[in-house]
Amino acid sequence: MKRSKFIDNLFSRATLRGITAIVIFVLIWEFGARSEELTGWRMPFLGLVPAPSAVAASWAGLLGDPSYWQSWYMSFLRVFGGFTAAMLLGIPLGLFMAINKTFHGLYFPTFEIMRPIPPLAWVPASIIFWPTQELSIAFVTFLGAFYTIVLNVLGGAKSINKQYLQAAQSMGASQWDIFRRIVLPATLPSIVVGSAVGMGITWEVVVAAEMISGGGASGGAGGGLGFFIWSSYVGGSYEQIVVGMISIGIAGYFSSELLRQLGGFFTPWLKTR
Amino acid sequence: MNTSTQDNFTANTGARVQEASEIVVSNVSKTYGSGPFSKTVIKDCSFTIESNKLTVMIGPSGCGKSTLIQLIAGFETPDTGTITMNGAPITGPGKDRLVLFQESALFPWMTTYDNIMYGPRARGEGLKEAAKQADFLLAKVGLEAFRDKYPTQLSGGMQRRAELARAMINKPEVMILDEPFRGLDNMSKELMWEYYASLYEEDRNTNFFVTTDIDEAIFLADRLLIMSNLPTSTRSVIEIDIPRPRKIDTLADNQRSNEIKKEVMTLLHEEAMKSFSGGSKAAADFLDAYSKRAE
Amino acid sequence: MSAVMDEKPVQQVTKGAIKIDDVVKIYDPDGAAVMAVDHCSIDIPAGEICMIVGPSGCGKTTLLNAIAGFHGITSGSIHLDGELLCGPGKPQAVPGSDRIVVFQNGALFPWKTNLENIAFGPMMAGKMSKAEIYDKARGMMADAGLSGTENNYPGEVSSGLRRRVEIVRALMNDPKVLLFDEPYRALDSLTKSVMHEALLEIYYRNKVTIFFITHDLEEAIFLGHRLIIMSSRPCKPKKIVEVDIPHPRDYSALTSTRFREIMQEAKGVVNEEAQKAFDAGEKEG
Amino acid sequence: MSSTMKTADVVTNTQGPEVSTLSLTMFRFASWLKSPRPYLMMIGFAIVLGFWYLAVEVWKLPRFEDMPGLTEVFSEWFSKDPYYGLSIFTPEYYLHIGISLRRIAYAFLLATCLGVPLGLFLGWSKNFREFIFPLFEVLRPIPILAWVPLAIIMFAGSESPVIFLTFLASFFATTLNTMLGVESIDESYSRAASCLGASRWQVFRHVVIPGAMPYIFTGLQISIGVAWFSLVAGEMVSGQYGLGYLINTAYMMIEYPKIIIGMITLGIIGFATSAMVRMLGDYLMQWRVRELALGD
Repeated sequence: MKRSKFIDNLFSRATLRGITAIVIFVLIWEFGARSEELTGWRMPFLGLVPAPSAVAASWAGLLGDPSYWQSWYMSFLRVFGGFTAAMLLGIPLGLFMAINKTFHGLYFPTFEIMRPIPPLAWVPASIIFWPTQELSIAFVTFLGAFYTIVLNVLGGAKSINKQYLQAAQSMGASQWDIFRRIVLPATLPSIVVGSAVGMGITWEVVVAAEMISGGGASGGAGGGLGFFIWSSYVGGSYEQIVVGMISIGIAGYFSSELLRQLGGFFTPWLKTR
Repeated sequence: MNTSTQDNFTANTGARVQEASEIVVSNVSKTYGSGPFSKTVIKDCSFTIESNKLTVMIGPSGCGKSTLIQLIAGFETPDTGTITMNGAPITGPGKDRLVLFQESALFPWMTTYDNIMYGPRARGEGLKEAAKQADFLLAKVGLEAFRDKYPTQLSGGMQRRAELARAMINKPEVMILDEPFRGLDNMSKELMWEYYASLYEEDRNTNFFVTTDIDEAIFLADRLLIMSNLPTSTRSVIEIDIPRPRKIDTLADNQRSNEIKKEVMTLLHEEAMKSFSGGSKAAADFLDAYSKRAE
Repeated sequence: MSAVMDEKPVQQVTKGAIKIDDVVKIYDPDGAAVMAVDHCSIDIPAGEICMIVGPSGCGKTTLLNAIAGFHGITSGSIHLDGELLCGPGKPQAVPGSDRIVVFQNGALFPWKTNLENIAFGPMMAGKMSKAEIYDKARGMMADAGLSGTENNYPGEVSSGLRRRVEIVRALMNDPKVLLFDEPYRALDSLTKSVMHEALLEIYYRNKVTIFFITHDLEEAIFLGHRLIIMSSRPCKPKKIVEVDIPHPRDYSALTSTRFREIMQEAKGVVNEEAQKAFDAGEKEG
Repeated sequence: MSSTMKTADVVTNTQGPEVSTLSLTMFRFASWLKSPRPYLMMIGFAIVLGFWYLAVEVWKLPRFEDMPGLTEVFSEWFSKDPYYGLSIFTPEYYLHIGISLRRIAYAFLLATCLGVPLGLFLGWSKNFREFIFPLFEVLRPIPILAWVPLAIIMFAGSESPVIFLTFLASFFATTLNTMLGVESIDESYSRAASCLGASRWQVFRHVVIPGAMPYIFTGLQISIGVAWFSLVAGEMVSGQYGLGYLINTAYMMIEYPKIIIGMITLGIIGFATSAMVRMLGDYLMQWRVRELALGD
């Protein structure tokens, strides 16, 4: 009890310090961005970037713009689609590799050889293969999360304490029951971790794919946040680039937070430590 | 499993009388690995786990006791030799031989109650009876208040008691315990000894208990198997004729228990020394010189 | 191997007397204060093996950490050979190689070989050349039956050997006091008894003051000249038991009549405190 | 690093009964050959490649007909006179590889040189961490690729934005893992060192650095992976030459086999670079290698 209070105290001091650092950072950025108009000397790098105040103003203007929100919606849709597909395929595949040695021996090496190819290198091949651009973006997104999820599930399932399996066996459990009541819940924490990491990668891939492919078939507002940034760049409105970046940051953060909450819900026993 | 046990079980919820169940280990050897890395863990090991007795096996740590448990439980098969239960060879794990593991193997994702109910649910047999029995056992091990808690919320001693309950609900013919009280502090340990002894004294099933603690061994055992260092075989068997029920207080003053302790300690100390020096020449010399000094 | 037959080891040692005087340690002074150590006074003569016995989490380690200088004390004072370690005007002792801790889980650096581990203290002090240090280290390793493991990493040798390496590492610095923080806690009782004999053997040849924390009464009686049984939190000496079993001891001492008598004498107090700690919700950690 | 060098000296002097690394490796290899694993692996490859061949070139399945086929890709890749002008015999192929590698090298080395010390200090000094880490956490959720336009604006030319992006990705991974590494070090190690008379700086050198080493190398493994990830994206969006650029232009010019050649090359080189990082880690952390070898 008392100790957690102690940590609370610490935490508040830490928070204060963190906020101080961020405020200083924003001030330097503001000064750097305006250095040319203020002093005539242009700060390297930062001097070329839009100032935070300008970004905030631009953002305020965008809040009422439906196409900005449409970009959010499209990106979320793609992330959700690719991620769900990766979960649906990756979890069973990882589990199956963990319990079936032959299958593992057959396909794990192939899997390992494909893995170092960065997901974005798949973009052109994917565009050729899939009938619509939307599907090809979804495919690349799926790939990004897929490897991580499979590896985490496989690792989790393989590192299950042997005693759990033996205890279940000696109580007369069937293979199916061991899978359902032991292997699955024991792997859940790794699934949660894998999906959190996978979610991060998914956002990376979606943004890049949106930029590279020019925003999908619908283009414009249907292009998602990645395309929003890219088109802002092409259109020369640099403030909007930063707005886009921050928006993606927020979106990514909320997706991970959502996953964390979900993970906590599915693994209640981990909270009791 | 046979239905007569089931009937026995439902007839009286507490003590039950078991039919004879004896495990015979004869000339068993087991080697792990191959080539330059092979390691013979058990060599030519024979002993009997007698029916309706508490047999305790003691030996230095890392001496292959756990391997013997794996073999008896049927998780692994011996390279040579045979292990039979009531005359029939052991071919795989089964709920007639239930293992309680060293570190608690309670499933962390299940509450105490679900853990206890795991066996019956996994086999899908007599769930109603089992539920009643689970409540009875919960009360018996004093964990009613912790019915819906996860294992991490229980103290070490409570976890061991929950595990005892989880094993007992399966009515095993033979209960195998692999250093179940290791890692508990002295006080909880002694409480667990008394508790476990009283459970055993109630029904006198066949129990096989593995430990590295001499006091624990003497307190619990009907028969004591003393194992040698690697490769492991049976070094000596001692019948412990201290009357039951046993209590910590009475045993502390028991002359007989102290005599046994002296005897066991002499045997084991030698084996522990061997295990400690771990084959290192320098360490063996050191111990040699040391034991000479002590004389 | 020259084994020293010494009936009265304690008298020979001239340095390493610890005087703990009225020490109080309160954690978190501005929040709800927790008293870990309550007006605790212990006098340890030079060369004594002093066993501090008490339930886990009772504050024994706090006392050890105060002597070692890992954290400060709230009031009172600790002297080593008449020299103030911490006390009025000096809230925290400075860690130094005259007081070396042997840790609960062992703290040999896994990234250094056994030899490098043992040479660590003198290397840090930088008073001797590397060659001299390594020579001395090899010699001490040979004395402790560790030759042949010089170039092994700690992770490669058995836990028994590891613990001996750690003690030799401490002795390399010619410390006045060795502070043991339940070092054998994780071992099984058989290995423990062998480790105890090995520790005594090393002690008979390098006599230092030993401040040894444990909750295992058997260990305490077997090793110690004196047991100080502590009360559960806040920690304070509750009963002092002299162990008059003559040194050198070996495992047969464990079954001697005197041993059992002392055991009976101490057990009631220890269990009572353990029960108190248990009731207070101190979980075994 | 001198302590690790010393370690290496001592290791070579090791005598005694324990098994040498070479014979251990030989034994592992021999038992691997005896197991079904290499053969299953071959069959696995054959199935995947066979499917590729059959689907595209024999059965001409729908959606596969546009894809470059197995024989088409490999005959192009190993052709002395490639139809699309790119094979292992053309200097252009190595130019792309070389430029990508150079970018990776710059970015990775820079990220390591900055990230490891920063991570060490973040882990070591609580005050420093409390100020800097939140800033880190605020910037981290922004995907590296979202930095592309900003990087192009901030850095002149086409080369430095790509290197900046690659650096940024590596930098976050390295710094974060190094910091976690320092935090993971058991307090008793630094206490033991200070007991033995080590000064604060000596503790840092002899305990903090080697203690964090396993995490640092985990970080570097991740770092090299994300470096390739963002390099490819960067090269596809901007920049001249490089494997990402190769893939993208091959797509634009409808030279499809080159796409696959680029992808496979990326896979091989990506794998090789992370293997190098792993080997370096094993070399610097002999103690871990030998501990683990004992585990089997």
